[in-house]
Amino acid sequence: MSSAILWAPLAFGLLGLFLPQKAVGWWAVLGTAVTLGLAIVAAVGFDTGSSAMQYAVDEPWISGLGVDYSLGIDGLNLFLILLTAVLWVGGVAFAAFREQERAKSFFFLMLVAETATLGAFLAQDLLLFVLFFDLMLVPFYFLFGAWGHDRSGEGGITASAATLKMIVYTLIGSLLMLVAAIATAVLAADGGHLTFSLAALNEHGLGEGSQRWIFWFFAAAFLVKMPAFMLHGWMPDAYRAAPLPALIVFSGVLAKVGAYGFLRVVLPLFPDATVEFQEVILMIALASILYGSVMAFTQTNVRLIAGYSSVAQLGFITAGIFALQADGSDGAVLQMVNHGLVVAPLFVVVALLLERTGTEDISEMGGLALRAPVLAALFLIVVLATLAMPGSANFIGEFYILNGLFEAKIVFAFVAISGVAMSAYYALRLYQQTMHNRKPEGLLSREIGLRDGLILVPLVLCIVGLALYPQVVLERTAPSVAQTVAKVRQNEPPESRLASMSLEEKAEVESGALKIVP
Amino acid sequence: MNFNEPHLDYAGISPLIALTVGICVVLLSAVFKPTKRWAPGLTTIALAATAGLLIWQWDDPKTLITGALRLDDLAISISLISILTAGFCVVLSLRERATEEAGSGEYHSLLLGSVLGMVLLAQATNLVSFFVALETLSIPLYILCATNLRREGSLESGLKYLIVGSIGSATLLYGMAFLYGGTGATNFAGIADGIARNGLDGDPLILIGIAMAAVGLAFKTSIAPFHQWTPDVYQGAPTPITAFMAVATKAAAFAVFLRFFDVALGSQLDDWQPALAALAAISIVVGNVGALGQDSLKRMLGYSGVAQAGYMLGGVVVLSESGTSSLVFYLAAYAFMNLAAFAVIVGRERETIFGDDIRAVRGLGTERPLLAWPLTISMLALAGLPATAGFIGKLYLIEALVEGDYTWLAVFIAIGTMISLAYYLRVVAAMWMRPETEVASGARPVIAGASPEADPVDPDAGSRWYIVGPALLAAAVTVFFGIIPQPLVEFASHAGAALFG
Amino acid sequence: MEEVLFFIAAIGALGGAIGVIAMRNPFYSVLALIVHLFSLAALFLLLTSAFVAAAQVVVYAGAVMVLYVFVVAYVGGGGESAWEPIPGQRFLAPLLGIALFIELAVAVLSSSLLALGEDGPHVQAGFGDPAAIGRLLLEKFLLPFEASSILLLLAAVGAIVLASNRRQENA
Amino acid sequence: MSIDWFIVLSALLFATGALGILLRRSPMVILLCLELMLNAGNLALVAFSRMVGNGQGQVFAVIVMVIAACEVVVGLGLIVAIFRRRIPLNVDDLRELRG
Amino acid sequence: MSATAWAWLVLLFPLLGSIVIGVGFHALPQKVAGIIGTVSIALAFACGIGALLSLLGEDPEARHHASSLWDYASVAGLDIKLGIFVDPLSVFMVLIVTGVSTLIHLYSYGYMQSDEGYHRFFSYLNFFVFSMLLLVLAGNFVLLTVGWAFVGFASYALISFWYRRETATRAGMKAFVINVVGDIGLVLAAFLIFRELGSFDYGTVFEKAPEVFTTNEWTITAICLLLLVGAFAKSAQLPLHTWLPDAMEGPTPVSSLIHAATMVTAGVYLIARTHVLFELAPTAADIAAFVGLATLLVAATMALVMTDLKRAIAYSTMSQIGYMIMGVSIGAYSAGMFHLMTHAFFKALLFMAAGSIIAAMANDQNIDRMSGFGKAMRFTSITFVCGALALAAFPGTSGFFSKDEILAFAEARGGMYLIFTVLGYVGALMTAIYSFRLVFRVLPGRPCKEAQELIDTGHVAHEAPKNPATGEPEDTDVGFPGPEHHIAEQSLPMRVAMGVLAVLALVGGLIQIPGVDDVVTKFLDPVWEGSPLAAIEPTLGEDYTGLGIGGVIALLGIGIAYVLYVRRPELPRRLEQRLRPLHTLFANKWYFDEAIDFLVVRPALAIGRFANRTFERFVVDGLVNGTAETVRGAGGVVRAVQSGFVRSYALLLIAGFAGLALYFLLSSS
Repeated sequence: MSSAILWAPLAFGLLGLFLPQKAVGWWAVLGTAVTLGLAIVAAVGFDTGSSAMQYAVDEPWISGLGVDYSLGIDGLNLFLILLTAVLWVGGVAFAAFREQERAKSFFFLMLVAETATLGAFLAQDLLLFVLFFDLMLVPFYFLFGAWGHDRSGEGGITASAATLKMIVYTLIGSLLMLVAAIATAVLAADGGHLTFSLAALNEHGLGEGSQRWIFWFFAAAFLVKMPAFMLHGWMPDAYRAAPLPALIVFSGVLAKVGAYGFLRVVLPLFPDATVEFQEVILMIALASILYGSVMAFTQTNVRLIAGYSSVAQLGFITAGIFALQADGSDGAVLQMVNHGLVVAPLFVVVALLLERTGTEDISEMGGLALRAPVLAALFLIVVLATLAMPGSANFIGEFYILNGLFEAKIVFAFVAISGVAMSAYYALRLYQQTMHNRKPEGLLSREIGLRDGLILVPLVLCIVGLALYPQVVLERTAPSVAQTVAKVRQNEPPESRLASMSLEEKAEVESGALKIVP
Repeated sequence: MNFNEPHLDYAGISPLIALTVGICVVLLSAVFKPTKRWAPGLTTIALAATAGLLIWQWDDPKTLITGALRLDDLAISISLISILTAGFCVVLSLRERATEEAGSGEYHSLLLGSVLGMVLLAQATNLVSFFVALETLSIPLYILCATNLRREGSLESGLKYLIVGSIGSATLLYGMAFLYGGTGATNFAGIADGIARNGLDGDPLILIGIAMAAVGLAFKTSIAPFHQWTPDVYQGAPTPITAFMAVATKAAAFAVFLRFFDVALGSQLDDWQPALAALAAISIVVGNVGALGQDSLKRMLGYSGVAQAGYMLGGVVVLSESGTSSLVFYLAAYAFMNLAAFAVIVGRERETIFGDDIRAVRGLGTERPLLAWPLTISMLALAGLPATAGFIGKLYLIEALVEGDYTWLAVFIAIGTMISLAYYLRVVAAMWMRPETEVASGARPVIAGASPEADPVDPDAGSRWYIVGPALLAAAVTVFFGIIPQPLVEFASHAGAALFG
Repeated sequence: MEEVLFFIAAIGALGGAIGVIAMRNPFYSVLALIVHLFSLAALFLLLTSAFVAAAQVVVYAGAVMVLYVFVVAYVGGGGESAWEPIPGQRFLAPLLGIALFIELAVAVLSSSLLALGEDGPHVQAGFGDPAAIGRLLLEKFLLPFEASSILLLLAAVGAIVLASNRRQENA
Repeated sequence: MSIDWFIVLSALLFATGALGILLRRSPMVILLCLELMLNAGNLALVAFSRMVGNGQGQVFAVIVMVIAACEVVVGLGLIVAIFRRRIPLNVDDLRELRG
Repeated sequence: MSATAWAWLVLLFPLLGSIVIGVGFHALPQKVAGIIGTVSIALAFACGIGALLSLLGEDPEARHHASSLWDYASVAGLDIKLGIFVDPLSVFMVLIVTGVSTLIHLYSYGYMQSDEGYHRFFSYLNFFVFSMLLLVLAGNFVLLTVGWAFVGFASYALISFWYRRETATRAGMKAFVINVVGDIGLVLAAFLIFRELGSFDYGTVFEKAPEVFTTNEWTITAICLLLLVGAFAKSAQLPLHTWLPDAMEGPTPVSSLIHAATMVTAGVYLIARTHVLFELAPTAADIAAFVGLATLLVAATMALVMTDLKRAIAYSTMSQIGYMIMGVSIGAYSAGMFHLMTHAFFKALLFMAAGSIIAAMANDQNIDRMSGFGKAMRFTSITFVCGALALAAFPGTSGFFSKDEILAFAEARGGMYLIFTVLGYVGALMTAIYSFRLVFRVLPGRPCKEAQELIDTGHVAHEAPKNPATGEPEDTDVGFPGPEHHIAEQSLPMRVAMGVLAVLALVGGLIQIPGVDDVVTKFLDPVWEGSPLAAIEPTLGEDYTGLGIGGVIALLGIGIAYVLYVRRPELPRRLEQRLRPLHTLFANKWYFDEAIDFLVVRPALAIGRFANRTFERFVVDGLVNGTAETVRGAGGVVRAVQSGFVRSYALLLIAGFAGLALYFLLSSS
């Protein structure tokens, strides 16, 4: 099952190379749809209460180097895989509805990108993870560079320069991560049998000294990918250059791989370092939240508003993970899914706005809602979810995240929450400036078409569905998250664990029913 | 005074014989008019025979000719890489101007001579055979570099290579003399014994000897700061020769590097290890920054070769089985990645007026996808991106480095790779992301390549089988070993086991 | 006696070497090298290496130098201009030369190998004579011997490739 | 005469050869200097051979002579080729390839 | 049917109405949409009655029920259910909300008739009612926050209903952002509650709180203060009130429903709902009371000088809510809720009447330009006066009883709380003055141009609508129909709605006359069970003294207003000049907007500008470009060394060797 999900897009992509240019778009849609179908089947058959790896595949791949072809699905990645599958259908369909230059290559690359991304989520072998993590960039490099927008005329840089910046920047982290991953395995093996299997590495554990530098190498990779504050230099140019169908999936999914990496790799493998550097990472996360928000409300380019808002959102997610509380991480996983689900339609809307107005600058837009009420309504729902309106799943995500943070580091929680207020402002501003206010002369306003509706409406329905029943994600995520967090917490000194316990737990400890194992 | 006829294991030396016979036959074929055209075919046969005979000896280590050579899996694997590269070179040399200039028979026999040197070098276990093999490798190359006699650059490269190369050889020789003096032995094992026997651990005499030997080898493998010939010679030499040189020389030199430093100088590990590691780091930096902004693709690959040599030197530094295996793996992968690139350059250089300038590949993605894909894959692989053999190679190397406690060098590799993206991807971007070149073939504006000695333009060169075929093949293999690396890993691990097992 | 001979030969070798690098005209440089080579041969003899000394005279001073002379005569031996285009070369080169010498000398003189400071062990008669060397060449060093012969062949081919006037031939 | 005298002399010759290469611009003289360096190596080999009392160093020296001859031949061939192309015989003028 | 089932139905109908109208905006005829909207709220009201009856059929002690539909988000120890909590307090609120809403829907049915966004309006309006009911019925703090935020959003949507009017969208944004600040307060309070008590559920929390917390412990104080942030933001208390006057940009029914009758009272409800916590944190409760008091006085001063009809009423709303907040904070829970109810009646009414008048003025809201509407619009005038009387607490009207009950309670509690009574009466005096200021400025006198036109022709020949704030012509694509449909006299549904409210405003207070009957108190009493404060009861004597004083003050205020605005109309101007600084302060709304602008908005924008123009360019990009430049520079060095001179290569080679040799010599033993 895992293998089928992983390779289906690539298989379709390769076959698509032999089809005529016209058909290839629909073929790609079919490919992503099949993948989605498989992912849904996997989700339906998922054993909810278990934290064990399901649909696991484990074959030796490069036995000489200890690398296995090891895949699996558990609570941490189930919904990220679903998200990937969903957004790719959206992105590819969006592209298929429009004329694409060199369509074959375009869709081929899109499908390769899907496989790579799914691979990063599915991999249960550290090296396989690193491999897919790096591989993700390659198709996007081409997509951004060859189909991107040249901004050199408007004070920006060319698409290829932007995409080069992106790839160099993001690979900085990834390559260091490769070194770190190998070091992890080698140190864990300690002269014995070398293996990269996450499960095996989980059991071995590393000395505190080596955890420290390895932690930072991994963190660098993940933080750049997100991107976190100060490491986001690639983001504005890349977002402005990217072709929108690719950006839909890129913004929706790729950033999450970084956050996912923290949960999948860093927390369980480097628990001591995680605890040690918790506050540093939290600082970075907070800075991302604040800086992303501030930037989002000063930008006028829609892509950048969405981009910087992602910086802020990923800051929340990171903060949730590094609260090192079960609820924080639960919230983070939920929020990853949510954010993917909002940012992708956001870019669909951006694309539609661009088609209607010919500009990406909100100061040149306005008043579109009148002739496009449905589009406006859909956009509004997306925007409200973006600002984590209570009642949306995003709210629950943030609520869990902040609650976790609140339990762990109360001061951080107070600062972080100010980001919520700012997000309300920038998200609503985006909506208002485009849909409301005066309509500039000569601006065309047109209702969303049926075909684009077919993309946008299901995505919005996903948002609404999750808003009504976020539990569907949480209950499947929780067992795996609990396991991950427990791994970190067991290395904490007892007193600090006591401080962060809930009331019942405390009572149990006091009564002696629960023992803190140092 | 009686003469003890040395025992000759003819099976063991059969590859050498095949090559020698090949040289003679090819030379002879040049004498007669009707057979003049046979040279490439005969060369290929000689190479194939050699390869076959080498494979026959696989996994059957033996010492040959009174300890002059040792034929083990390390030697065989390296020889095979060299031979493979030479084979590609033969194909790419078809219709090459240089072969006509030099005469096909002479050209190919020199090529075979160089291969002979490499095969010998990979097996050498004696200072004398080491030195002779090294010169047998080098001297034909000096000549081959200069074979495009009409181009000043070609001659220049030949002379530069000769001068700097000879300094390297002289230094190496002097170092060997010191080692011999210190130990009284010329075979590697004897040197190791001598050091121990004479109590010369860390003795300046030996150490200077090591330093000089290291310089000589570093020169051959293009390690900075002994690398400066590399970009110039790569750029000036006929492109098929550059392709051959870039891979095969490096492979053979690394083989002897490994063997010499392991067998003869292994006991001095603590002294030379940090120095070599430092050299590796310097190479990585110099090679990568030097390649930035180079417009000549061959020159760029030259610098990149410096950087790659720095990566590979890591495999020597750790002096371990996995280090050796990873080095061999990387060399094999490097061969395919480089050959794909050079094949494309050969094709474009013949069909455009831009020579090997990056402008020659602009818009290649739409114009000649069958060339663009190999070059793209090659660049991505050289940059170490996943799903290519380059990634696995780096992985293997880094693993060896970490195991050998040289993690900082691994980090250097990572940093170097980051820098390298800038120039590798520049090529990719030129192919796919810029507007197509408006080349009117035949037109000769007064720019690079328009001088009277420029090679004539063949507008279809990029679609000929002997260009597209090797390019596609090399690229396909690069990807194949990126996805299913196990066979190559096993191949390489034999080499490691040969030295350490 | 040995010392005197050594110093005479040494001065000859060194003087020849300095002559090579100091002479303006390549032709004189070649001649200086010949002096150097003969002096070396003398040194080899002092080291009881008769065969090497003989080979030195025959191969080098005989064959190779003749080649040089011919080529110098062919291309003409113009002097070099005194202008140095590479900044710092004039300054750094001697510095490095001296450094090189000092390093090598230090390595030799500070070595703990006692034999270095002695005259060398007593050797049997016939040490270094053609018979001994020939035996070594055909027994222990058969491969290098054979390989160097192929190398000679290749070099000859190379010389032809480079120096033959094929271009005019083709045209 | 102790061996180290010979070795020091050879080191001096080696350094002299190197110096010549660095200073002289005629390719011919540079070739001569290369000979100097190789000969310095030979002297060291022969001296060491005398010191350790085996003939291996001498054999090596003989083979080095052959190799040196090969290098000379090729070098001179190149010089002739360059001369034919009417390029001045000055290594400083051969710098089309750089950067 | 159980009370909870009724409550679920209460929630269901408005939601359904909203969705049906929203989705079917293309298909449904305008009338149908209006009817669906109105009927769904009416049904909700009916279900509210059902819940009431169901509760009344039970023991007073057992009149609280929790019910949940499904686990909303319960993992990792957080147990968040989609649950409601039904008790007399919530049912009381449900009845007020749905009751008043039904009338306002009815009013809107007529008022909005010719507006382009008719469907949208009803969809929003229904959604608002749903949100408000969710807020009221929520069974845990998370759902409370959800309702809280939904209400905020509905308010935003309705304020910026005419979305091409930039003053409206800006006002909407302001309201939304301030409301979000309130939400954040609530969320943080919820976190603290969870941390201390391990649950979000009302039942558990209220039960456990007295066991866990000691009085005035910092945590419980913090919780209450955070709750207050939420309450103040929503109920427009100082200093989070600035959005309310701006919210008047929305259509008048919106002002009437949201910004007078229901939403803004949510803060009052919240304090009443969490009174258990507030009683554990008397400091926080006192702070709340003082803020309420301050708001009531400050807002009253502003209402005294405002020339904008709607804004003046809006400030009066603030002021009245100040009373309620004060009331529930000092323990006068039932009284506070009672005032909430009566206020809903008369304030909704006042807005409706004002809307009618403004329509007649072609959207001009300046009272200086109005006069003589008494003759022109008789029905409107009568209802307006009814509302004003109740607001001024004219003896016998609903406001009279409810306001005085709060003040009497404060008096009964005694001590420091006497301040509230005294200053409360000061406020009452101002209330009477400003409410009748409006009456006397608008209704009597010579009819102004518009009023005259109305008398003459029955309708107003209006010009193209203009934004009263900026004077720019309105974009009529999205709304702003002619005034003829807005005028209450001319539309039956509007008249019905206003009529009912007028009656309620006059007689609504009769259900709770001290010593006669106490319907509200009796019904709500089970909610405050166990509360020592709720047990305090003013004696009948105190009550009647209070009522007496209140009545006198009301009459006095009306008298003063009469003197100022009818007898000697030149006097206000003279007073204004005499008290210039004070007037300037009041007229500029005590400079709250400016202060917020200076303290929050400008720094934020400055930081944004700095981040965008300086930091991003020089630090973030600078880091990248700097690194790139360094690397490229190194490349330049390497290329420069690669000079093409073979002798220089040889030099480097030998230098490299010399270096290496040196290293080896140094490391040799």
